[in-house]
Amino acid sequence: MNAALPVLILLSSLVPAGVTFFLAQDSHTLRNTLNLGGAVVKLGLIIWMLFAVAGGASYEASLPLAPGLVMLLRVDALALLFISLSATLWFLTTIYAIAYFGTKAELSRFFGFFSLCVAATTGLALSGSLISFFIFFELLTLSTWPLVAHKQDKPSLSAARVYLAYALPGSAALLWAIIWLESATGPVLFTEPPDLSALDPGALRGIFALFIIGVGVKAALVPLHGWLPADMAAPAPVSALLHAVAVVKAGAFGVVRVIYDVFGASNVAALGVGEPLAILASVTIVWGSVRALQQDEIKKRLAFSTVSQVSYIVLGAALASPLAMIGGLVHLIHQGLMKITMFFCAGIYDERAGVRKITELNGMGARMPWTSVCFSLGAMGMIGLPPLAGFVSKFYLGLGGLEAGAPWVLGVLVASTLLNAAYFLPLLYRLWFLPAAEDARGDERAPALVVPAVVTATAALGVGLLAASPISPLGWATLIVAREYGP
Amino acid sequence: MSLTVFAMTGASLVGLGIYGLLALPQLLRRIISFNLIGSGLFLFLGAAGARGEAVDAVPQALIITGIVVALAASALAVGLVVALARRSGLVVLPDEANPR
Amino acid sequence: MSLALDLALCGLILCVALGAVVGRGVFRSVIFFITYGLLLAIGWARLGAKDVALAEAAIGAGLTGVLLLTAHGRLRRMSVERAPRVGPNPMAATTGIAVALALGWAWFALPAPTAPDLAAALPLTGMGNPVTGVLLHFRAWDTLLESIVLLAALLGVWMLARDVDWHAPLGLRYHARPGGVLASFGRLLPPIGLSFGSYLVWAGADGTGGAFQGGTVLAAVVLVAMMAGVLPPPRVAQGGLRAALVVGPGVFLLSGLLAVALGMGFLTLPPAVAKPATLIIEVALTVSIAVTLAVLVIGPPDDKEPVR
Amino acid sequence: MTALVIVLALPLAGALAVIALPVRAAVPVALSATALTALSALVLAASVWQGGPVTLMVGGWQPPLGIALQADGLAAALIVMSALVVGAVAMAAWFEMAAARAGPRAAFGFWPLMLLLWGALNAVYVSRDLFNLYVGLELLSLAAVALVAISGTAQALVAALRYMIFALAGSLLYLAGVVLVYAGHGTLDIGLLSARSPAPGDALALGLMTAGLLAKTALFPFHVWLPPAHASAPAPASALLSALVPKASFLILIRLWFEAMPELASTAALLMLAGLGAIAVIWGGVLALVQSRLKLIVAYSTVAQLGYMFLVFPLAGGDGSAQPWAAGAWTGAMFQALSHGLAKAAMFLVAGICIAAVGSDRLGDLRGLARALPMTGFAFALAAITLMGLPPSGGFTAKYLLMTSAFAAGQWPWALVLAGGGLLAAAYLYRPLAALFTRDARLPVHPVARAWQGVPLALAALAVLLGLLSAAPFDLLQIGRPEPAVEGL
Repeated sequence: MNAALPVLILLSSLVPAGVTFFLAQDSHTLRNTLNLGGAVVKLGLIIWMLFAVAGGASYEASLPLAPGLVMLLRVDALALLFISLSATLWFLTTIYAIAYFGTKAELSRFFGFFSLCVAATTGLALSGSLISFFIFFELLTLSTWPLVAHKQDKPSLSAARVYLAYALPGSAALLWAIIWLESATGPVLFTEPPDLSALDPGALRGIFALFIIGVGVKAALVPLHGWLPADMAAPAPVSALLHAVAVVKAGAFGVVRVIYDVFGASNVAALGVGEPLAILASVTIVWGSVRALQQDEIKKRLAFSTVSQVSYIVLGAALASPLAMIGGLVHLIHQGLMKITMFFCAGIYDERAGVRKITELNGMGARMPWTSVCFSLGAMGMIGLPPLAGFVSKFYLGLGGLEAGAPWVLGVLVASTLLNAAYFLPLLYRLWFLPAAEDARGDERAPALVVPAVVTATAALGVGLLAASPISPLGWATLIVAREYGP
Repeated sequence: MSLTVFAMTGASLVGLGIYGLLALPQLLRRIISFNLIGSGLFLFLGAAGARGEAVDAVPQALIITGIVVALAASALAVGLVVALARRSGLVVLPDEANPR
Repeated sequence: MSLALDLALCGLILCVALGAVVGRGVFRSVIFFITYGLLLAIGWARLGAKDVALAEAAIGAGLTGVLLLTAHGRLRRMSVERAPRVGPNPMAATTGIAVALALGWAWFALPAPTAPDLAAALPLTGMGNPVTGVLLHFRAWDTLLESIVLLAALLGVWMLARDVDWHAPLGLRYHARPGGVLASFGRLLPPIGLSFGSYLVWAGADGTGGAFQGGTVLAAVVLVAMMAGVLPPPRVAQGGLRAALVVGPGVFLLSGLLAVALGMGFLTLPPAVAKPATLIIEVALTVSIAVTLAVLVIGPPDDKEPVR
Repeated sequence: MTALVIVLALPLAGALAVIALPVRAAVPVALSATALTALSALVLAASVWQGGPVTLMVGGWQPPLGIALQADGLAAALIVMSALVVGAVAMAAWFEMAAARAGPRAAFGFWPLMLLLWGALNAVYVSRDLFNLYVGLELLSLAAVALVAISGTAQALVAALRYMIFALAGSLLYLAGVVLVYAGHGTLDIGLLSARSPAPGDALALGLMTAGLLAKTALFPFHVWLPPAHASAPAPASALLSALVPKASFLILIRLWFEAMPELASTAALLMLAGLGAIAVIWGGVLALVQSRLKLIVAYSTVAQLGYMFLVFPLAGGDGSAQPWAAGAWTGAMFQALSHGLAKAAMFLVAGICIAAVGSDRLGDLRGLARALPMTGFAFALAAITLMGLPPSGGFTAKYLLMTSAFAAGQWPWALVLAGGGLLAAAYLYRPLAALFTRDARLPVHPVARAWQGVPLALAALAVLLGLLSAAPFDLLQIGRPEPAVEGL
């Protein structure tokens, strides 16, 4: 059983993916049942596992492919944190997507790849070795492509091409780093830090840089972020799940793994590569915000906001102090909840009111109150208003910066908060305080679209309010840091 | 000593054939050059096989096989040349192999 | 004396070969090549390799020559572009000379000759002629594949037919004048050729000859008969033709498989039945080789030469 | 042993039967011969897996008098891969080479030529005799040239002739080496040769044979014949030519450099072979990038993909053979041969379906085809993943093993070639992929049977599966591997 559970969790999205591909376009009921069923099963398995892990159980499954090439699934607290998030959001996004697409074309292909993406994210989270991390990382790259290109029109295809043009060289860098490292240390498992003494510091810095380039593409670190805004040509559910959660978080998650489980925080400090990465993350935070300010399409603004916010996680990991780490990890959850809420809402505005530009949001608060409240909660959370989720993250990051002896981080956080406010508050102002245009339309008679947004918005509020509770993401992140990286 | 003469003839035939193969554009002449290379090699092998006190029969068998194989290849090559000439009037290959 | 003779022969061979390569005109080149083949056959006889001499004369010079001559004739009747005249090619010359020198050097660097011990094993095959023994016993797999190579070449040649001609008789129509030289020759030759060819197969077991040489002679007979109009050229779809093409390799292969079925091993012929079994295989092979070579030379089904 | 005999004899017997029997019997006979041979190939692999290499002395004669055949792990793996490819090609050809579609001539010729090609491949895979390998190669080349010419266009004839010239030149160079070997040692058996007392002419012989085999394997700079030849043949024929034929001559190179004459493998020669391979990877990729026809893109990709296999020489050959990374490098190259075979055959069969659907393989005409033929589009994408070397495919396993060995051996430039080649492959395969997946179809699409569409999909899935389940093939390839002294890294 201990080997079967991680495999079952993986299969709960892999099997629906495989079957969905072969379903006829018009077998909606079967397809929806499969995908929702898979999501529910996955959630159930994860909850079971949460209790078991709390009770001290450990899970591991491996499939040797060739010498050195071992697929290893292993559950640790960090993996659980990530799969819990992705499983919950997969379930919600599936409901949302079913409503969003209705009876549009090529749905079997869409849901097939969608589930495949989730399977890849799950596998990536559960990976216990570098090489299986890479395999799922690549699977994620590949299964995302058809989703971005889903509409098959020129903008979608060019967005998909841009995505690959960033992602594939990134994976080449990642593979290069992995093989360079493993050629000296042997296969790297996350449980036992590899012995790095065989490599000289110069080589290690090179390997670290390649790792960061490899995962940094997905985490949209400046200057490797160009694909993310371009990919906004994708349908709303894709932007919601992939561009707020799965893909970018896979990158951020990779950064955490590389720093803590491959190199180890002390080696990162000794090599002096943590600080440059923190600076890069800070630049990304500020630059993403500045660019967000210049966008007049809602989704593009959200995309640049994502670029900025994901680097909070990278910043937390790079500072390598416990509190910063807690801030970064908790932001993995918090940002996911807040950003998916906002993407859900952006999709609803587009679908139900035809609103894509910021200027068209005028007066939408009255017409679409539920959506607009959720959107506003997400935005305020991003800005970091207490007691919302974003505040908790920023608070811990700030403390972590001080703890790590990098007070300049506070400056970055303040600047970012100001910029966040500058690019989100005008939206809220338009929503609630400006009159609607004459010909504005829009309604919310689509509960399957609105409910997921309400749920995530409530969750974003809840994780902030209940941050002190031990089962909150914050409590969890504290546990992870205490258990795995503590003394 | 006679064997050496035959072996050197064989080697020279190979060289001659290679020259023809590389230098002559006309396809039938290239096929002839192929046959010169082949028979030159066989002559060399035959001479080598006759060095021992008893003549080695294995090279002779190999050579007979080789001659038959060479004929098969020549027949197909000649067929291709004729078919190409009939279809496009060419008796040499066009310059670079890059069909549009 | 014999050295002088060999020197003269080899000199002649080289001159003729040179003529085939650098001589003016394709026709002359082909004629030089045929002469070359005949001289080479003499060379083989001088080396004591009578079977090879026969094969070279029949196949190397004879059939290849007919093949090239026919092709040249057809190319001349079509209005093809003439090949560009080329001057001497230093690069090609350097390569050729380098390879020739390397082979020449290798000759003098050869270690003392070693050869597999045929004498001990030959009696087990029932063959008196070691070459036949090697071809049909020790290296039977080579020989089987080789007979199939011929078939592959024939299929390739047939694939060169135009789709409209596919059901036409093989080859171009030859119109021999009734009562003309070719026609009488066509009637006269077959009986003689048939006997000679069959003799070669029979003699191959213990003396000079064998399935390939005999088959080639028979192929020549068939060719002449067809050119003379005595034998109508077959069509691809003709069952008899196709059966004749595969009977040789077929019998050979099946005998090999039969041995496996009897628990002996692939292509094994036990000494007790080696001689008769070999003879059956050889006869079948001869039929296939004769027919395959003949239709290989006359070419794919072709209704008439197009005028360009 | 019986399985080995059937694998060798049945394709040939099938070809003979197809020629002898009336036309209407051709397809059933060919398909049943294919099925039975494929089954025997699996049985053979199983017995190699269990009992080690299977050896057969033809006619009961031992070398140097007779010819020894041996199916080691590598041969068995190639035999199984070929059986899968030929099986798939036969299924596709059932639709594609039907007389109504391809004309009576091609419909007649394809089946025996396919079977002869297959018989020749199997014969080459297991032969331990240098001259027997020559005869096998000739059979292979003649059948291959005939398959190129089968489509009958002037373009195909030019391609076939150019192929013929390279193939014949290659054969003669190889033959020259064989002649020197026999003249020097009185034997042609690979096993006996490995124990020979060295002669001064050996290096020349090895050089000549290698040059000839390189021409047949289409390694840069001998690659010019390959793309037009493979692009002019009918798609099922192209699949055979591209996926299988170059592997035969490559295998002989492996036999020569790793088994018959390993002591002659000087560092300079090994580096040169790999260097040519590296150039092939890059140059083939660049040329594939500028083609506008699907079949030409796929054919140039073969030039590039074959290049990877040559990286095995400096990583596992010569002095490297005793190093711990040799097993990985050697197996990686063989994985490349296997996965490229499956994926490339799938791609050419996809091209065949495209041509059947819209009558052209120009990228512009393929636009939007994936909408009408989703399985075909998916098959191409899966095959592309293998060729790009992305996980979890056989191509990835190959690349991983080779890259790991390159680093372990301190020869990281080869890793650069592997990584760069993968990106190039992504670039040149993206263009057809994007064309297939656009929305605006340009041409009316003729319906294509789903069973036909399923064939390349199955092949491409096998190429991916080879990566997911690479442990078993990895172990199979170790059986009879030269110098299996040290295992893995």
